[in-house]
Amino acid sequence: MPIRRTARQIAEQFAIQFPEWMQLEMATGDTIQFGVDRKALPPITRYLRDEEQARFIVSVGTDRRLDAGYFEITNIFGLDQDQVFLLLRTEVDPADPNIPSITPEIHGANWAERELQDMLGVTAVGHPDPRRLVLPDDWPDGVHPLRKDFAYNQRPEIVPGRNPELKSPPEGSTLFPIGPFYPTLEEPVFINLFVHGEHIVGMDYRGFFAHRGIEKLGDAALTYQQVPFIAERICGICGFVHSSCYCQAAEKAAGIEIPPRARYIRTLLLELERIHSHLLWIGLACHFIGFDTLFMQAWRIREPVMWLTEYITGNRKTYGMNQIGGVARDLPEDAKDRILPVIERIAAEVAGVADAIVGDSSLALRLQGTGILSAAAARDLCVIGPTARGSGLDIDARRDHPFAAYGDMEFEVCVEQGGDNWARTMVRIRELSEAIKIARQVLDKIPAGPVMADFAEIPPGRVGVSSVEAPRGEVHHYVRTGAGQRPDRWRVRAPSFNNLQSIPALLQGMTIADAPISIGSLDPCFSCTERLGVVDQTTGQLRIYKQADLLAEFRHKRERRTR
Amino acid sequence: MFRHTISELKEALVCLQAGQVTLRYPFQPHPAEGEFRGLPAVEASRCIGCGACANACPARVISLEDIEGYRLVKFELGRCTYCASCRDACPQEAISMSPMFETATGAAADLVISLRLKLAYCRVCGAPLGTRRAMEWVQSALSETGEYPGEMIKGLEMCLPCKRRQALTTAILLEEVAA
Amino acid sequence: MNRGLLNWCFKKSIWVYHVNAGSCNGCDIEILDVLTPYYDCERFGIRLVHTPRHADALLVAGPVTRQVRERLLRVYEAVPQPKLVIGVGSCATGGGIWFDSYATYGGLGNVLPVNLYIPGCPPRPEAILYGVAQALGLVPKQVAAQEYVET
Amino acid sequence: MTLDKLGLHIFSTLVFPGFFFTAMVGLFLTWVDRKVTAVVQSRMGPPWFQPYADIGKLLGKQMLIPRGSRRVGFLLAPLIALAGSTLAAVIVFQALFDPAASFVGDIIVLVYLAALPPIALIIAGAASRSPFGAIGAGREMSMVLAYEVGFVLAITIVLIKTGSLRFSELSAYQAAHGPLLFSLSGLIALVVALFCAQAKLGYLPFDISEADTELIGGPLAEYSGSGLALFKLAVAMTFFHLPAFLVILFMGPIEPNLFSMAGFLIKLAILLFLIIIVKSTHARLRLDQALHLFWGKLAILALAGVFLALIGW
Repeated sequence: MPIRRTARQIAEQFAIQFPEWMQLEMATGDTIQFGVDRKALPPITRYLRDEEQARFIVSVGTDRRLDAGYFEITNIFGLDQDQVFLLLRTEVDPADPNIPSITPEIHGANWAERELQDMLGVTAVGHPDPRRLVLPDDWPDGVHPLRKDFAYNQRPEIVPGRNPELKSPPEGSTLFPIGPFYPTLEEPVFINLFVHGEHIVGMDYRGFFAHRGIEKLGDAALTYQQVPFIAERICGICGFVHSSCYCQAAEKAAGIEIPPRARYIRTLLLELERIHSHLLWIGLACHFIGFDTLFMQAWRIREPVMWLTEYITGNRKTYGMNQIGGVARDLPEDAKDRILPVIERIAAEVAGVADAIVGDSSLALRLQGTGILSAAAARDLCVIGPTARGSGLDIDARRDHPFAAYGDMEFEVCVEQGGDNWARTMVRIRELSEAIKIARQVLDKIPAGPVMADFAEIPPGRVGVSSVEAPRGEVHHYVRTGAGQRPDRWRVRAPSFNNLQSIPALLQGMTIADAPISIGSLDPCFSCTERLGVVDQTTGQLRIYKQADLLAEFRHKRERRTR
Repeated sequence: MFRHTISELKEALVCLQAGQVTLRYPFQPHPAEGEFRGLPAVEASRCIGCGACANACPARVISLEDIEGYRLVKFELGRCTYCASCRDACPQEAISMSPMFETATGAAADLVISLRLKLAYCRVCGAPLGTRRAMEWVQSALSETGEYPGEMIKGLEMCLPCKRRQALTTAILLEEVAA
Repeated sequence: MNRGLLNWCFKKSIWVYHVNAGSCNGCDIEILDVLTPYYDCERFGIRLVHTPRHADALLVAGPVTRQVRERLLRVYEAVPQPKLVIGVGSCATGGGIWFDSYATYGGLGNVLPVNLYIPGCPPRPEAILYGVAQALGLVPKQVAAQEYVET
Repeated sequence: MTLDKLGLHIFSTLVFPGFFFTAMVGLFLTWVDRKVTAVVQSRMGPPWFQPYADIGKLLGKQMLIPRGSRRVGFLLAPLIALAGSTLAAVIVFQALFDPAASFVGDIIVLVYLAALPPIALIIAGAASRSPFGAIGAGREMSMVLAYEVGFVLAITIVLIKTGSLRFSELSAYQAAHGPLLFSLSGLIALVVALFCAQAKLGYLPFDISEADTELIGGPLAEYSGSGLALFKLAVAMTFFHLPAFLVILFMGPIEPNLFSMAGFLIKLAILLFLIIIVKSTHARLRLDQALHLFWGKLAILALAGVFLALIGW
């Protein structure tokens, strides 16, 4: 185990390594930001990949032409051993909107750079596959929604007759389309499999059917405290993860310290969410291979968790709890008495189901040796979460970048070496009991006190990044605060964004029958991936004039409520 | 083969242990527990049309419009996200989250709540100032404090241009008197 | 066939095809939840089918994104007559939190003729069951537009 | 042939014990299947009339013919499936209710007729010209080749044991020597035949050609309305007459009296229960795994059974 370095030490080391290319701009807590010349991106990326084993997280593109006169591209890396996020900030001249592509160095950057091209109009030169990724097929060229001069509710004219630019199948193979509506995919996505008989020889992907353009909504309405609600709706399964992650990033940017009780409540809800999400996945995985009985049983076991969260938060899925500064409501007084029996029962039933799954030969036949992702491929594609842990990568944001109350928790990071569907299933089954363990610890240790921090205005121009380990892997949010009541840029990287890019590797050499379960084994979440959570801040005019005393009254009342 | 049978039996056991769990809903009610956030309910008689809820709502469900002597406060609850931001924002506690969730309907218009609140007008020029209820609420709140003179509270019933004009006129008058 | 008998059959057997038109997943998993033991919509003869050709009703969740619209229309065409369209969730009902975004069409009603809306974010499984039961005439409609004029 | 005899034939084909009877009972058994599955899955399940309502509704719905499909094949396939099932049902149940109607080699004829619905599926898949249909048809073809071998071997064992392929003689043999099931080779034949029956019905773990979650129904993916209804009816009828056939083959003599009929029903219930439980506790096999099973283990087992039968076990 190498020695953990502090942000400052790393910063100094880099400054020596690349004196002429990197200017240190920020080194606080777990975040280091360098200003980097765009020419230097590929060599630095290579260095980070080879010497630092850095994990590429995401690229963020911001249109800062109005306040600074350039496009800003920030590439975020995770130095997991040092528990540090490394931000490489590059300025791009609007007259020449190009950056050198880093995808040839790290394949996991593929989509992030294509997204830059679509949404901001900054071209990644040297990208191996620069086709359209995010925007609809009928979207006109040259219109980039993330530019500040594009209004959020503008609906550009339909360009008729444009079909997705799909690869043509290799000689002698036939097309087998999956989607856009396919029974095992809860969400629309289009995957063209190229098959010889039953054998898959290649594939092509067109996703982003669920792109809802969350980004521009902030233009008109969303304020700092409204964003958690839209963040929650990035994904209906792991919504709380997104709202927590946004709030943490914003809190980091603004320097807000939230009360310990709020951190524990977040941890509790995150783990409850993991329990229901993993049970949901186990059920769906069984459904994919036709085993409906186990699907029904897994969901039966899961249902009490939904009732529980409904009781605690007022909604089954969209809890509406997170706010910058803490959580909006405290737990009900009898929360502990309600939660413990439910999770104990689930623990017992999960043990039964796990036994059944491990001993079931028909499941083993379908899961073992299918959908294999090697550790090297997993690292290159920057996959995360159970997908990475099933391939032997020992990463988990809860341990590597501690957040909420995870620093106080004891738990095991479940790693399996197989890399196949079976390994990913085992990881999730083991994580279920870990989640139950964590939930118990939270209930034992939760401190009393307030759940909301007091804070003044959020200062503009600050950057905060945060990771949260979602059931599917690490969720990463980037927040750049803006003047007024809105973030200047909010970027969401969902785990499926990386994990989906491993589908070609997973399906190589498999048969059609293995495709649904292999894709499903990633627990893909397309709505997460396709959200593009970005809130742009502009000088939105208020629709209704406010009276100062009304506002004072309202603040007073709100404080009363949150206490 | 033998192990297979054992695991099969175990599975069957897991399944049968639970027994039949199906709820009899909708023939027997199954209400949500705790502070479930169902369809927002508006107590129209308390609403003063201030628009705090409209500012707070992330889904921008609530709109305000002044037409024909009334302020129209419209809740298009079809796209409501049930986040309770409006409830928390309302200074009058006019909005509450009802436990109602059985809201299926054939027409989205069934989910619209519209309130027409009378407007207050400028005493002088007749320009609309906001709702009458809001005016009365502010006035009574101010007079309760006892710190403000009556004419100042009465002065709220004037629009800004008229107030300025009045102030100017007064100033000019004073100047003239002084001269 | 006898018309009354046929109508009875239509009411007792509804096969639904579930379409995600850009929803966040919340409604989708609640729709699946309705199949599972606690709610078990098979009681009402409702089954989830995997191709629109077998379907009697489309269960659409999501605000209908720009990319999905054309495909949604194609699915609608593929459903044999007579067919029902049910919008599930606040997004399908009114476009949800992204009703005016550049990437959506702001609700199912703007794209297809809709027979029933089931609002909720996401609707509880009970709400979905209630909606379906309401369509079958088992339970009454409970909401109506409210108008209030200050006097 | 006199007119009333013709009428009788028509009646026995269309009403009893042919189409109408088998379809009605078959649909009822489909409900039993769904109900038992529901119980295993801890839920309530559908009301008893559900399968009837499903079929009635499908018959009342529009039947879409997809663009680009081969119309004749597309329209004929469901009829072939239904005709095969109906005729097979007539032979099985005449053997049951009217042993005198048995003719030489009726079991062989039955085996051929029972192969019609899968062939209809292959036609349907090929004619609908969707990738799902095409791959489903290909899978069905491989499956037919695989499970028919086992099925024919199982029947060969019966032939060796009883020296006849005629229901009436079979019944007489079992009345004299006890049910075939009680001999080792007979038991092996039943086990092999049960596996094949599961595959013939297209039930889990062998619903490979339809595979809802992979091929979204395979050959049936493009069918709607009455076409789909006919396929569903054919499967429902098969679900009745195929287990009944196995009962007659292996589980003791059939005599036209109440006691024997009650015994028949109990035996049938046991077989159905087995089929349903296997169906609801298994994951779907992949095609290559299923082929391995049928060409490998099961074929060896069946050949061993033939050998045992030859040496008189």
